[in-house]
Amino acid sequence: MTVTAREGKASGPRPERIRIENLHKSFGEIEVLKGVSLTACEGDVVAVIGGSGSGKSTMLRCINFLETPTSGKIIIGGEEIRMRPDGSPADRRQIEHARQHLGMVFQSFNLWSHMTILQNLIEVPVHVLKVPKDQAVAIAERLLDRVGLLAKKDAYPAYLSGGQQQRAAIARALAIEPRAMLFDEPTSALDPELVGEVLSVIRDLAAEGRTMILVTHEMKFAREVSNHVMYLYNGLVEEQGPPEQVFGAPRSERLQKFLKSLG
Amino acid sequence: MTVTAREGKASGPRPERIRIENLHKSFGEIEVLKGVSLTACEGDVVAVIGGSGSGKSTMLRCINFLETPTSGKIIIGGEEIRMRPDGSPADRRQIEHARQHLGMVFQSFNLWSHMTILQNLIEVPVHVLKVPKDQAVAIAERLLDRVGLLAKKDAYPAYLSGGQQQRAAIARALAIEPRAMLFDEPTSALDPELVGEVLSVIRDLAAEGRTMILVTHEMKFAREVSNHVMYLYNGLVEEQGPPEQVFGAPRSERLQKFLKSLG
Amino acid sequence: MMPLAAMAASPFELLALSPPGWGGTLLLGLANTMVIAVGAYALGLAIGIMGAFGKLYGGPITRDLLAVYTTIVRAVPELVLILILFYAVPGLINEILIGLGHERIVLPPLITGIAVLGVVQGAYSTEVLRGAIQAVPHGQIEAARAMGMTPMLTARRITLPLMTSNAIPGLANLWLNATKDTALLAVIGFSELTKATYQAAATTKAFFTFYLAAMALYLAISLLSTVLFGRIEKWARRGQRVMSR
Amino acid sequence: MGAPRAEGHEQMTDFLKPHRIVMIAIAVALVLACIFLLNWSWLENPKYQTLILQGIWRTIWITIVTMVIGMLLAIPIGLAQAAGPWYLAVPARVFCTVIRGTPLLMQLWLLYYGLGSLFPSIPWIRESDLWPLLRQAWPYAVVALSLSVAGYEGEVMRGAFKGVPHGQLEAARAMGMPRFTALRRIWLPQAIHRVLPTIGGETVLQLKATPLVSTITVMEIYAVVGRIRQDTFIIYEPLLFLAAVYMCLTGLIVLLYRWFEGRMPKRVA
Amino acid sequence: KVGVAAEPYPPFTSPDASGNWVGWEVDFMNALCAKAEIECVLTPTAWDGIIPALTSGQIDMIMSSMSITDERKQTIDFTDKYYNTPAIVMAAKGSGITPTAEGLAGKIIGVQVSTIHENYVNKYFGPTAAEVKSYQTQDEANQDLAAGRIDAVMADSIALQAFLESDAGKACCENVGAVADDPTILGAGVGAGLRKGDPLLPKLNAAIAALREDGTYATITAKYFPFDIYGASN
Ligand SMILES: Nc1ncnc2c1ncn2[C@@H]1O[C@H](COP(=O)(O)OP(=O)(O)OP(=O)(O)O)[C@@H](O)[C@H]1O
Ligand SMILES: Nc1ncnc2c1ncn2[C@@H]1O[C@H](COP(=O)(O)OP(=O)(O)OP(=O)(O)O)[C@@H](O)[C@H]1O
Ligand SMILES: [Mg+2]
Ligand SMILES: [Mg+2]
Repeated sequence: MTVTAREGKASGPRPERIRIENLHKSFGEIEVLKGVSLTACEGDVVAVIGGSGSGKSTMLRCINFLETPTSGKIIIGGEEIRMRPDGSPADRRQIEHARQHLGMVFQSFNLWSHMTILQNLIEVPVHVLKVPKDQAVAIAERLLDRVGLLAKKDAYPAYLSGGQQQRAAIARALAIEPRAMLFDEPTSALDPELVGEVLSVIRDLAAEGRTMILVTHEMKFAREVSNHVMYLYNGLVEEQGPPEQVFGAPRSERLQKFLKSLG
Repeated sequence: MTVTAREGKASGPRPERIRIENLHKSFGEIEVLKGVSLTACEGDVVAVIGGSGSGKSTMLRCINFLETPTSGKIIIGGEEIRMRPDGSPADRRQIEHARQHLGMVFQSFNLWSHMTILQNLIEVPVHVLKVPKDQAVAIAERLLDRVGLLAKKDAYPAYLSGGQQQRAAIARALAIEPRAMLFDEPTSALDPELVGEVLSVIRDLAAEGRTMILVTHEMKFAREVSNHVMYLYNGLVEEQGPPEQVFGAPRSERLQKFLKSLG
Repeated sequence: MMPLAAMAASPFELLALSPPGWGGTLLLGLANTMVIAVGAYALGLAIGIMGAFGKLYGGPITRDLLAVYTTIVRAVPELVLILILFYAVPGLINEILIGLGHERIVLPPLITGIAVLGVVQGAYSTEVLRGAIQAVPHGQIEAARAMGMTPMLTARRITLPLMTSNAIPGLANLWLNATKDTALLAVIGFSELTKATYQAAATTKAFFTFYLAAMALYLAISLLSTVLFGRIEKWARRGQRVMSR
Repeated sequence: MGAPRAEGHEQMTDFLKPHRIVMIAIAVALVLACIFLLNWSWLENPKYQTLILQGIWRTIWITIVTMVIGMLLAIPIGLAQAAGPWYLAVPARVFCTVIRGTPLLMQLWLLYYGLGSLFPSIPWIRESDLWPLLRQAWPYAVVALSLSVAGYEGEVMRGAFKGVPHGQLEAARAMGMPRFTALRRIWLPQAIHRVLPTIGGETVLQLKATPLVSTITVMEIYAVVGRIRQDTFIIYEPLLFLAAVYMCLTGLIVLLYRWFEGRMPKRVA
Repeated sequence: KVGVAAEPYPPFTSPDASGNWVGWEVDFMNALCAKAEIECVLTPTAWDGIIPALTSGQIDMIMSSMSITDERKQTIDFTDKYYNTPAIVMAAKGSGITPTAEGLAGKIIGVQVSTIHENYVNKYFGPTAAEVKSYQTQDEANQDLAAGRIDAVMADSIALQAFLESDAGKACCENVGAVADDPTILGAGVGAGLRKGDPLLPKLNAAIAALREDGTYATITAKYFPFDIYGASN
């Protein structure tokens, strides 16, 4: 395990990529996030763990404004996203621009059902980022090959197995070559072999200096891949720190209980 | 861990619940299942493991005829499901009847989006099994409480977190009090704490004599919960046996490689 | 603005409810329109539901027959169908009856009209509903089947409610068409709203008065229906997430 | 209602199954009976032949032109209702309500005899280069029929836009797609996909709405046949001929939409 | 049962606000039926369905200002004519149009569809006119003439006279005279339609002649028109 490599990168000042400050989010009556803060710099891999319903997905979705935060600040690439009082982005351009450098893999994949896998991958590069089509196809095919889906490139998403859809969703996010990525349980439908593969993809990306925030339920995976772990409980950060500390010597009782289950 | 209990149950002749014989399934040109056989008796918990796209979901879906097998036999509760030459069930009544005793939890949950969680749970008991409504509600609420969702019973599925949806799907399958259950990655969206909870639910069900076939990517979970493990590779059973043997002393090279990844 | 509306009487006199005002005639026409429209729409919806399921899940013969039905009925102008069904078919029957030494029969125009328009509506409903059913996420239907629901029950409890939100706009269009297609029944001597309007206008030459009045009546029906269909759609969309912008 | 079949992999088996052959035989017999037992002599009249050809051509181009213009209008109207700010949504809604709520015949009539008869009394219009156009009937027909399509289809598109699953758009937004691109590439195609069967039906309806333009002197096929009927008092033959013409045109439309539909995935996840 | 077209054609047939049909043709029909000793029930029928209604037996006779033409005689039988009014041309005031081929050359002419007037215009003026526009009803043609979208209309003198006496008609248009007669097109007049081979035909012809004879015809006509509408007896 390449702990040293990651530790090495963790030291020294690196430019900040994603910062959220005191983020609150309510759905109607229910307050789902109650003040969450986080800073992720270039090359950082932040693992977000926590119980079901604790607000992990919501936090991730707030970062790129798929949910409008109730209050708090979001700073991407050093630039604060300007919000209206109701939390919606004040400048559509700004948020669109920010999103183009933020890959996202959804918990429910959300592949576009009217496009084949290949079309899903080249859609944003060709039509938003204006990459020439053949170049986009070449990149897409390389990515599909890497996640073992090249044979399925012309299939429609509804005809793929769960794991295949998840891999396609990861490849789609990678295809825009984002500076930072948000993963929502990227390995939930994958077998151990593929989890290992995703792990190595994420490590490569981190080594290239990309920033990643990933929500996961697989503690082993979180431990191996991240250099920072954040444990969310009921909309609040209960504990955070380097994985060695969080997994090895958890201080919070809740976290201890959380980690203990399933032996 | 209660290895003895399960081993104890494994001995002695128990009535057979689900048997598939030499199951083949093709989608157009692609043969996804190439002859799979399996027998599961009362109280058996069969874990199906295997790489993404190896045909696990397809096998599960063939068992209750959501996919029409290309060839092979399916025997449920000792009764062979009669098929037409094209694999579709010859007697709709028969397959409907069989399905009413086969709970299924889908990989993608498939909760009915126009019904609240509670309505999802009582739908089949009330309208198919003709359980009186208040009784069905009582059962459903007990189940929801058990999976920690009672507070969300009146929410629509689209407003739930991934893990909450998955738990609701499990509860929905349990609500029909099936004799046998098919789980397709029932813990993929769950945190370790909830995985532990699902584990205990499955153990209780097995102790009550129900049969379960579950597809999972979590080897630890498979090992703890099952008394029989089946490793599928590319549409064929590569190796199977009691979990101690499959996980502890795998013979097949592929399985060894599969289990080795991610440490 | 009204070159021909050389009105001897004011619009209010013309629209008075009792003769010599034509308001009563128009309202009677409106009532006739509603009776036919409701009947034809209900019949069409019943045909449409069966037709859509037949087209999607029926055997090859069912599907082919339904294809012939929807294609022919949708292809041929309603007026032609009505003329043929109302005159040619009874003509044939009568010829046979007379040949056998029976009396001529005369079909009741109301029932015949409703039946003919209903058959036409059914073809359109079939297509609207088919599209709506196809747009229902596959997994939710599978979930129903996996739990042993019969096809009838699945249709009633899962597919129909889920497709309703997709189908409502198309069905609303059909309903409005039904109210206006009743004008076709004028051919078989039915005095509904359009016909009554035309007669009033042509007799009095106050075209604008009557056409605007009729348009207002139609608009009133339509507004009421829109409110109603809006309610239904809102209900049908329960559970769907509303998009934040 | 039969048992639902597993969808998605039904192969296109031979077109000629036994029951199809029977159906075709019946159809052929019917057509032959019509051809030989009825009176078609009027078709040989060269005067009617040219009228018929002209009429068919008018019907076709009016249908196509108004359908295209109408759909182009319907998309923004549907979108404005589904997701627009109130100052766009409300006018769109009012437009749809009025168009759908009143008979096309009366709209056409008000446009041609109402608005159209105002123009000549305004001198500068009469003087302008537009006058020769405004004097004709077909521009009014095209405008009225296009607006009608826009009204009906605007409503259909609204439903379609709303029906596209939430996650599909979120994925587009999450990748920084500008709103218009997301609309053009994701939202619109999926919306169109859901309503193709409906729009196919509405196109046929539009085809059958074209007869109304005969009331403002545009002689399309329905008017031509009506004229033949009234000239000769032959009752059913011209009607059957008309039915056949519309059936052919509808057949073309159905084929066209089937081709569109065939290019889309059948199953939505 | 006697069918009249449900489209009003005043002053021959039109409904009043309480739905009773009135007009010259209605009065004439009542007189005719009385004379022929048959029982008549007036049944309004749409013009489009009036011939099928006759042939399928839902009505037995059509009295709806229906011109007798050779083409139509092949399908139904007609009684002798019971009225025939001259055809005139109406144009905008001061347009200088004359009811001749030269006078109408290069003009747009409006006619009601499927009338003898349409046939006449097509035969005599069509080749030199700019365009012949066919309207569903005469009212619409008149309105377009008033609006200036067409240059002239040709129609039955009675229908046009009514329009010329209205405010709108007075304001815009004038009668520019009758067209040259062509008995093969204009001459046959209006008759009642019957199913082919109906035995009633001779009885009705006799009754029409008798009504002319005994002055009933003149009495009815005087109620509606200041002149005789029977036309030349041929
Ligand atoms: N309806 C379909 N049409 C065509 N191919 C299909 C269809 N459904 C599944 N497949 C293909 O069949 C293979 C097996 O799919 P299946 O869903 O059984 O895999 P799985 O073992 O469950 O994988 P995972 O762990 O990723 O869920 C895959 O390659 C998939 O692409
Ligand atoms: N659109 C919404 N409207 C109302 N409540 C919502 C909505 N989305 C999420 N919630 C609620 O907010 C809470 C947090 O949801 P979130 O999806 O962030 O959980 P999570 O931590 O990702 O859980 P999981 O691990 O199960 O995915 C849940 O209780 C959920 O029911
Ligand atoms: Mg989540
Ligand atoms: Mg699977």
